[in-house]
Amino acid sequence: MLDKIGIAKRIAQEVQDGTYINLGIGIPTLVANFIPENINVVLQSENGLLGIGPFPEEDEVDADLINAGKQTVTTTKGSALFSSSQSFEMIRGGHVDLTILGAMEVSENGDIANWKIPGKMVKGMGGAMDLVASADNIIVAMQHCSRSGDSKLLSECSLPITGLRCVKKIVTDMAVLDVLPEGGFKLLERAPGVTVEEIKAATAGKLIIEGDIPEMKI
Amino acid sequence: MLDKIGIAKRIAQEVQDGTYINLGIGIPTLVANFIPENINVVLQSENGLLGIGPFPEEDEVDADLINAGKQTVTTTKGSALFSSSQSFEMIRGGHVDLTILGAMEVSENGDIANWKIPGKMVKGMGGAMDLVASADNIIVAMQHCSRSGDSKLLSECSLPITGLRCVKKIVTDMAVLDVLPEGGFKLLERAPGVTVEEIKAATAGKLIIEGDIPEMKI
Amino acid sequence: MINKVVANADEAVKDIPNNAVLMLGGFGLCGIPENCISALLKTGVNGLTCISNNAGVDDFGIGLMLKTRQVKKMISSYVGENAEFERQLLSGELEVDLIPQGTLAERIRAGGAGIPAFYTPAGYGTEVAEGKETREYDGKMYLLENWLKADFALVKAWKGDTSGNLIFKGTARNFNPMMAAACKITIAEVEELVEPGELDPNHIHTPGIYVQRIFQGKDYEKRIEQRTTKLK
Amino acid sequence: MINKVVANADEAVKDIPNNAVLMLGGFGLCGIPENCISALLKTGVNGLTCISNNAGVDDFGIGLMLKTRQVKKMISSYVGENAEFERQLLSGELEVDLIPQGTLAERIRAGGAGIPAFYTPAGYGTEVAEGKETREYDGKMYLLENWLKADFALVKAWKGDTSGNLIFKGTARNFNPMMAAACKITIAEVEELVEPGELDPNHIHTPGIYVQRIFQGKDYEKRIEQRTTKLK
Repeated sequence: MLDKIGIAKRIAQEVQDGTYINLGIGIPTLVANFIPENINVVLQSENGLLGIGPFPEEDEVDADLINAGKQTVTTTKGSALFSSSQSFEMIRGGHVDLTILGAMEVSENGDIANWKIPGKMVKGMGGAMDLVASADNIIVAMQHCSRSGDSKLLSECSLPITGLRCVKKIVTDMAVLDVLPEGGFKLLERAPGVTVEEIKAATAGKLIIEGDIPEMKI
Repeated sequence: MLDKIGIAKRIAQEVQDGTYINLGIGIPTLVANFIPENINVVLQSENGLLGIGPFPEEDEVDADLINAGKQTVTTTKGSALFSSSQSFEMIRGGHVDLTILGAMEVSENGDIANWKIPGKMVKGMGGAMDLVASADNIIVAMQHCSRSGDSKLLSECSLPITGLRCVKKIVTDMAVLDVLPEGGFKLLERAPGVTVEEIKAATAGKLIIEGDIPEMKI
Repeated sequence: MINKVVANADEAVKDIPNNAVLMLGGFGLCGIPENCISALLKTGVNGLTCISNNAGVDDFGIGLMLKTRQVKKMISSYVGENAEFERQLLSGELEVDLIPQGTLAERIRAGGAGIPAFYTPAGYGTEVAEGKETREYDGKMYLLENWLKADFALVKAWKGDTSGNLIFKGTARNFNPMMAAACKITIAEVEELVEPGELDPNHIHTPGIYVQRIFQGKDYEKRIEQRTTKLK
Repeated sequence: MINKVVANADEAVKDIPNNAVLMLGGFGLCGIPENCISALLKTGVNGLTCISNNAGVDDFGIGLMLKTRQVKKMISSYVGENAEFERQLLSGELEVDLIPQGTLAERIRAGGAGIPAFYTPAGYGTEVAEGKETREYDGKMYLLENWLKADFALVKAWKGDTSGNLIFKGTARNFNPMMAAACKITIAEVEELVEPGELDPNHIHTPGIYVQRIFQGKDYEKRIEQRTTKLK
């Protein structure tokens, strides 16, 4: 089983050179720390920044420079600042190559639910619906099962949907899986120490297993 | 009868303090020269400038700074530059208080035709359709009659329309007229030396004359 | 140039009436009109509809106006930082419209740009799409969304000139420029108010045509929600 | 940062194929991609559809490509400066779509922004509206217009950095930023190419994400159509 750092490290391997990436709050934000030095990417922040740099030194903190998680950040060389409408022009227009975000549930046809639990507090969808409706390549970072042990990879989402048929790949604490265009979670890799049987037991939606499933290399 | 300068001078009297104005090519551009010193206005250029200044000195000419008529211009203090889409956001959003433009024909319900003569060369409408569809206050500057002597103030436009029911006021070489919301050209002023009878004869559309019609003060 | 200067925040907001619809700039607490919010707390105006990406925190930003019950309705994209907000929402004291962030930004932009409606993919197939027209373009489904406009915009800029031109700083720009364009009366508070000609026309983010009142703000706290620094 | 630099205009445009759809920045001759146009004259590519506010003059700008018969179709708002254009149009050699300037700008902006269609008032009741859906909002009539996208954008900026960030100068900005966003491959030519970090992030007009290739242009003529100076 991977911890959050492990999931972030594994997702970092998916990142391709020369791409623009939007990282969601939580595990996705951690991915930035594990992108290899020889891979050049630019991180987009939905609140109006292209080229997110590392967190600032104590004496560099600027209240006017935050990321989508409201954390203080810095800018990289060659960054650009813009308004929220321009930021979502960029997102909606398909200019961001890869979106990495968390989820509460993913269905076997790629639907994602990550914004609302009816009856509990509703915080709002923020930019999530725009991101999932717009990106061509979406990777979900999440735990395979909820805290109560229920699978989060389902045949259909039970929670209110954020977007339809949009998730392409899922990296969990147990496995890496592709969501196939025709439906179904195709198992690609196992987390260290996790068996295919355990993944089967933890996946409620249609799981597709072909041949030998290798263990992740982190 | 007024010459072009006279028409421009008379229109300049319509300009109110603290307003933003878009001036079309031709006579409207001349209006800028006759706005009184104590009237503060800002001129908008559809190609991306708010705050058009006077024409440049010989040594100030900048190929990167032109107006909508492609003439070299300067900027005033407090000007702002922007893209064409931002310029038409401004125009379409109704932020420009007054639009002054030329016309080939105006109908008694305020339709305007000024972009195309079928069978002759078609140059395109440029920004005219956006301007007339968007502005709340449109003043037309034109000759009362065409070169062949035909009235340009008609019951219906014969040329292809640029916009419907949009012209509020017309200043010609012969007269100042309001276009009434219920239809009709209401005669407000006569040009120096022009009689009401002459204006009647030169106006093909419905002309409304109430009481004594004063002569323009230029 | 046209002079738009008013003395201070109190002067700028004094005619905002009960039940007005306001837009307030900011993302989280970044780029919010702190001075105008303080002034509204003093006028005691109520029944407000506030359009703002977030609703502040319990003791700062719009959260302060929630505490004083001046807000009847919030139109936002994310409101998760505020316990008083949650209490009022669950008790039915506060109405809330939640809108995808990009749709909110674009609807406001459309309001200023004279575009009454546009198609966007965000929210298709979700409860956001309920009751909305949908249409397919190039094999993808889109929703028809309408413009958003309001009576007053309260925006915060870094620098401004007396004719209303504004320059924002960093990510404090966010919703401020679109809101400035989408309201009948736009009130801009700036950290530094200068004379026309001092700002480079090529660097203006919001041209003065969109601003009706401007004043030099004071005592900016610029509170940080998630102060995060480099790990040692 | 990602390096987008190509050696020169020839390198930048060499894969533009016959019958490609291009967008070319500029208003009149102001802010046009002079170097790229020269390079296209050399490649001899033909059957092009050119989306550009104007069509140049007889011996400069897109007018040069009309002379060599490389253009099959123009999509523009105003084309009145060009006798060769008129000849080809009247003889049926050239197709032309004329679009209101604000609608052209907004359709291109929509292409880059993922908005497949929007309502605009421009052209309602005119021949521009023929065959288009109309709808009333707040008592005013609007047309539904679709986005415009293209294969290649050729844009001209003042300064740019190697990662593709652009700053325009004066009114040479015009259509360039929207076109940069609306095309699969955007080629930017700049008067001054600098390293990332040399341009202030707060002054960038076109973020690098929209630019796929950039090069330092040369020998800019910047011809003036109406050289107008103060009356003595």
